[in-house]
Amino acid sequence: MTTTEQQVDTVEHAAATPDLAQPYRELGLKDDEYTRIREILGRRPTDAELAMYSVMWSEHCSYKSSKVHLSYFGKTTTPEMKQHMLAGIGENAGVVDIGDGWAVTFKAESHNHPSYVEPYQGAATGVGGIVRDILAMGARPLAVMDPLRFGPADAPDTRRVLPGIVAGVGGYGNCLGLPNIGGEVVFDKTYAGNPLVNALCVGAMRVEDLHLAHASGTGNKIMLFGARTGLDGIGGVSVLASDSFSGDESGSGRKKLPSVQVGDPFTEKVLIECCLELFREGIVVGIQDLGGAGLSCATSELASAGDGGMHVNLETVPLRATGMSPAEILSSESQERMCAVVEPKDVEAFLRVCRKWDVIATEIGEVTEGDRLVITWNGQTVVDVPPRTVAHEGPVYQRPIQRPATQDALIADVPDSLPRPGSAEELRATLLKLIASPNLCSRKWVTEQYDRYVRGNTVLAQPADSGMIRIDEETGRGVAISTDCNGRYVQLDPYTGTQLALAEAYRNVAATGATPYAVTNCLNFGSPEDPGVMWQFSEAVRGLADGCKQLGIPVTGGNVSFYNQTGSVAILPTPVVGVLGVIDDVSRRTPTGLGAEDGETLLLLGE
Amino acid sequence: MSPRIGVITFPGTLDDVDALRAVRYAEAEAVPLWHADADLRGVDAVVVPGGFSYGDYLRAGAIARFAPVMGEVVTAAAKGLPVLGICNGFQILCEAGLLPGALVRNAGLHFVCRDQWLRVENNTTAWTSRYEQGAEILVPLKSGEGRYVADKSTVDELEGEGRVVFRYVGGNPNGALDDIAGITSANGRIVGLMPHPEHAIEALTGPTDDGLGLFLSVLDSLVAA
Amino acid sequence: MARVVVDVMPKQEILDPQGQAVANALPRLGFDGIASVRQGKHFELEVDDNVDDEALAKIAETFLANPVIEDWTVRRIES
Amino acid sequence: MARVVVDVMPKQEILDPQGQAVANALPRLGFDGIASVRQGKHFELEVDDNVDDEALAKIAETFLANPVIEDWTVRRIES
Ligand SMILES: Nc1ncnc2c1ncn2[C@@H]1O[C@H](COP(=O)(O)OP(=O)(O)O)[C@@H](O)[C@H]1O
Repeated sequence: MTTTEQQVDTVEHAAATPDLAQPYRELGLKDDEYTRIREILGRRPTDAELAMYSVMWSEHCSYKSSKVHLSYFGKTTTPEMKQHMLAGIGENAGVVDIGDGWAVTFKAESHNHPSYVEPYQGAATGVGGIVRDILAMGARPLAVMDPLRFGPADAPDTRRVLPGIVAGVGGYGNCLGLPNIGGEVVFDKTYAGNPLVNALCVGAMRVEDLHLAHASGTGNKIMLFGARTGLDGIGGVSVLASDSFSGDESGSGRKKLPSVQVGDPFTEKVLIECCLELFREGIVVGIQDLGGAGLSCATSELASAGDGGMHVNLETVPLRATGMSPAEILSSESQERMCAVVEPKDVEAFLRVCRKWDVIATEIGEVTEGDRLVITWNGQTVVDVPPRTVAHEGPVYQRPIQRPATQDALIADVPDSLPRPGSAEELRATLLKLIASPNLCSRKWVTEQYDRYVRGNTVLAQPADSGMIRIDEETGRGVAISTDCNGRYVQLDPYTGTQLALAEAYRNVAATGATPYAVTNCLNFGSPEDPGVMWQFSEAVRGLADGCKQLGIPVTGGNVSFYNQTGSVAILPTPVVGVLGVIDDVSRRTPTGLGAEDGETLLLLGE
Repeated sequence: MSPRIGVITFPGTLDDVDALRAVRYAEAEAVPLWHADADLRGVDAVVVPGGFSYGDYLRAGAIARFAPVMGEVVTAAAKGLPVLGICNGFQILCEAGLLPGALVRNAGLHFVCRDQWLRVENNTTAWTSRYEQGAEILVPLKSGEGRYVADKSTVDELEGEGRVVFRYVGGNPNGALDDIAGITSANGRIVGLMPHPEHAIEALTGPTDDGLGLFLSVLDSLVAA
Repeated sequence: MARVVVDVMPKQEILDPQGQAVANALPRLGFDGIASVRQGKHFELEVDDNVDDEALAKIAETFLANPVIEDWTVRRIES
Repeated sequence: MARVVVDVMPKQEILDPQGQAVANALPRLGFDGIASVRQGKHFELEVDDNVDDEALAKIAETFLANPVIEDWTVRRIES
């Protein structure tokens, strides 16, 4: 059965039926959050509005538990640290000016939970998502990296998860034509049942081509382009259909949908080339990627960042499934889609470029006067909201923080009591055991599955302390990136441990001959509702920010992933830190490793 | 005027930028060709580069071989136009029937990216004259469907006529029959290989500059013609 | 010995980029009238006569197919 | 509209490492009695009624299968 017109929950209907019970809890909203939505709207939300608010106010999209802490990055960033920064926290990705007229943008993102549910597709779409973030800035994506964490190497679930994740990272990245220039593979028992898949992408553009997405200019068109919209990743929202229309079979049937998205790297590759041509031809005002919260996110963020309102005709969205409701269309997480704002005079040219690349493109709405985001469905209004309340003014929590009572015992448990090798034989055995251990052995099994050569600009990749790519073929200017984190150090002392992660990434970049310029992060932690985890988190953020200030380089962006736990056991706190450095001539890089030339002298620096 | 070498871009082609660069490093004029145009723009030779044309979804190269530009390549190749297929390009040439056999999933079932030693088994083709017969070169290999297969009579014919151009040495990375990494057409003008010479044109970004020889060789053959 | 065929297909609601690529290519190749294509895997197994349907169902579900994103069918072929 | 199934299998003489990997894994997973496994592709097409068998045979031979390495079958499914 399909959603017929009279079944659609319109704004009018919502105003007339204030007491209708809504499944907001099933959608993850708390009582007071739901109350606030009613206050904002002056009525109950429609199904479609409820779907939008619930996904945009989720931890993942709203940063409601982390916001108060992350603001410390801003407070500790001095004007001097910002000297190379063209865009920072709050944009899709941070951007730095690296010289010779080049701007480089980089960011990391997590795709942990989806990769546990379906390792291949979860990891693949993780790469796809971060690449679209970089693309949305107007940059050509140039390389990827993948910090990974798994349970013990011999645990049965690791055998299920690891090969799939590695194949997914490779399958997607290789097919996109992005060299993989580094990453991490770390095993620890706390990641069993909760692997971490963090993906980093770096891209470059000419400084003057930086595009920040916003919907401005009344009458400008909103174009949706890329893949069709299907029922991907809609798990939660399906309760709307079933609960409010209990007779609707398709509704209850869909409740069981797995929230798994399947990636199509070919479509994304074509989308990249299409977007870059659109930027080059100057026919877009701005582009926004469709990430976790799909159209809900793209429309509200575009409208919220612009100076007008927006009207979207939802029935124009090209669909892959039949009978999708407005709420489902708004919440769909179908991959490989982008939204653009285009001046009316450029729409024809826009469609022409999309046709050249065989990319489906549809005008779905326009920028309007006023300040409302209005979404209609076959002429009926299903959403009428102030976009900022969806995208930027979500709830903010000051979660309780408590240093765990177990912390002192953890710190007191020093390694002094562990047996030590007493003889040369034992020392030899220990060394062999060490270098054969999963956390230290060769990563070749992983890295061999990744193309590190494509595009012909990879100067350093595995095995190397940091990856390095050439940005400018004329001048040889390039960038180096390293990601690091030792979760065991962070667990012992989150403040210092995070600084150690920063210091390691910083050293790795410096050791190649590049000058560190900027920092990104991917903060993977347990549940924010656990005061001990929140303590780890706040300490880690403080440590990173203070460390950055001391080193004089800014945090330009990042990502927070909470609720990484199996049962009540949280993962090791894992604030992965990425440092980007600039080198004016990549031919002068220092490769990793000894023995490239005879007679090298080995020096130890520091204490 | 320097010779003009075309490089085809299909949707999903990835190594076109590298092939164009390799052509420039060899000091020829690099000419981008577009899959949808039935037009070779008067080039003197064509490179079909690597990547995942059309996502390689059905079979590697299966969809690309029907592109309008490929019709032109087939016609021109019949008249002796030098054609080089690298990786996905090799797969496309096989699917198009310009080279015999097929490339299938690696025996190890994984994508493999590594620096691979190759032996030059035939230095009389349009693309290998700069190499010494039997020379060993180190170039990147990166493919998931790189295992060369053909029926026995085809392989016998290739071996008998010296049409195996490159052979893997130091280990067969994908289970290819007879360690075959690259082959040529009967007239030696068309060459296809799985490894990537265009990624080995300078020591800075590749393991060696051993791959440049293919691009220099074809220039010799064009000047000689 | 019996012959068994297991067909594994992407679930209806799950994106099938492979089938889509084929479907999009067909008209360009001059083949019209194909409304949709979906692509999956086809396994042919030779099994001992004492392997029962339950075992086959289990093999299909736990190993040949990925139930998160795929449907499957098991058929015995007389031969 | 008619439903058509095309199955494409690696030729007998061509090594099928995917099928072999499945066959090798089964005993490890506790499934015995599977003598051999071969893995190929399964296509499901929805075709207009005016698409005849000849057209279908051509699609399979020239496009869905590569005759150098694969065999194929075309079946119409009543529905
Ligand atoms: N998941 C991965 N993806 C890509 N490269 C990786 C991955 N894991 C490790 N590497 C690379 O392999 C090399 C060795 O890794 P590792 O032993 O972790 O190095 P280190 O301890 O020096 O950081 C490095 O170049 C690293 O970037």
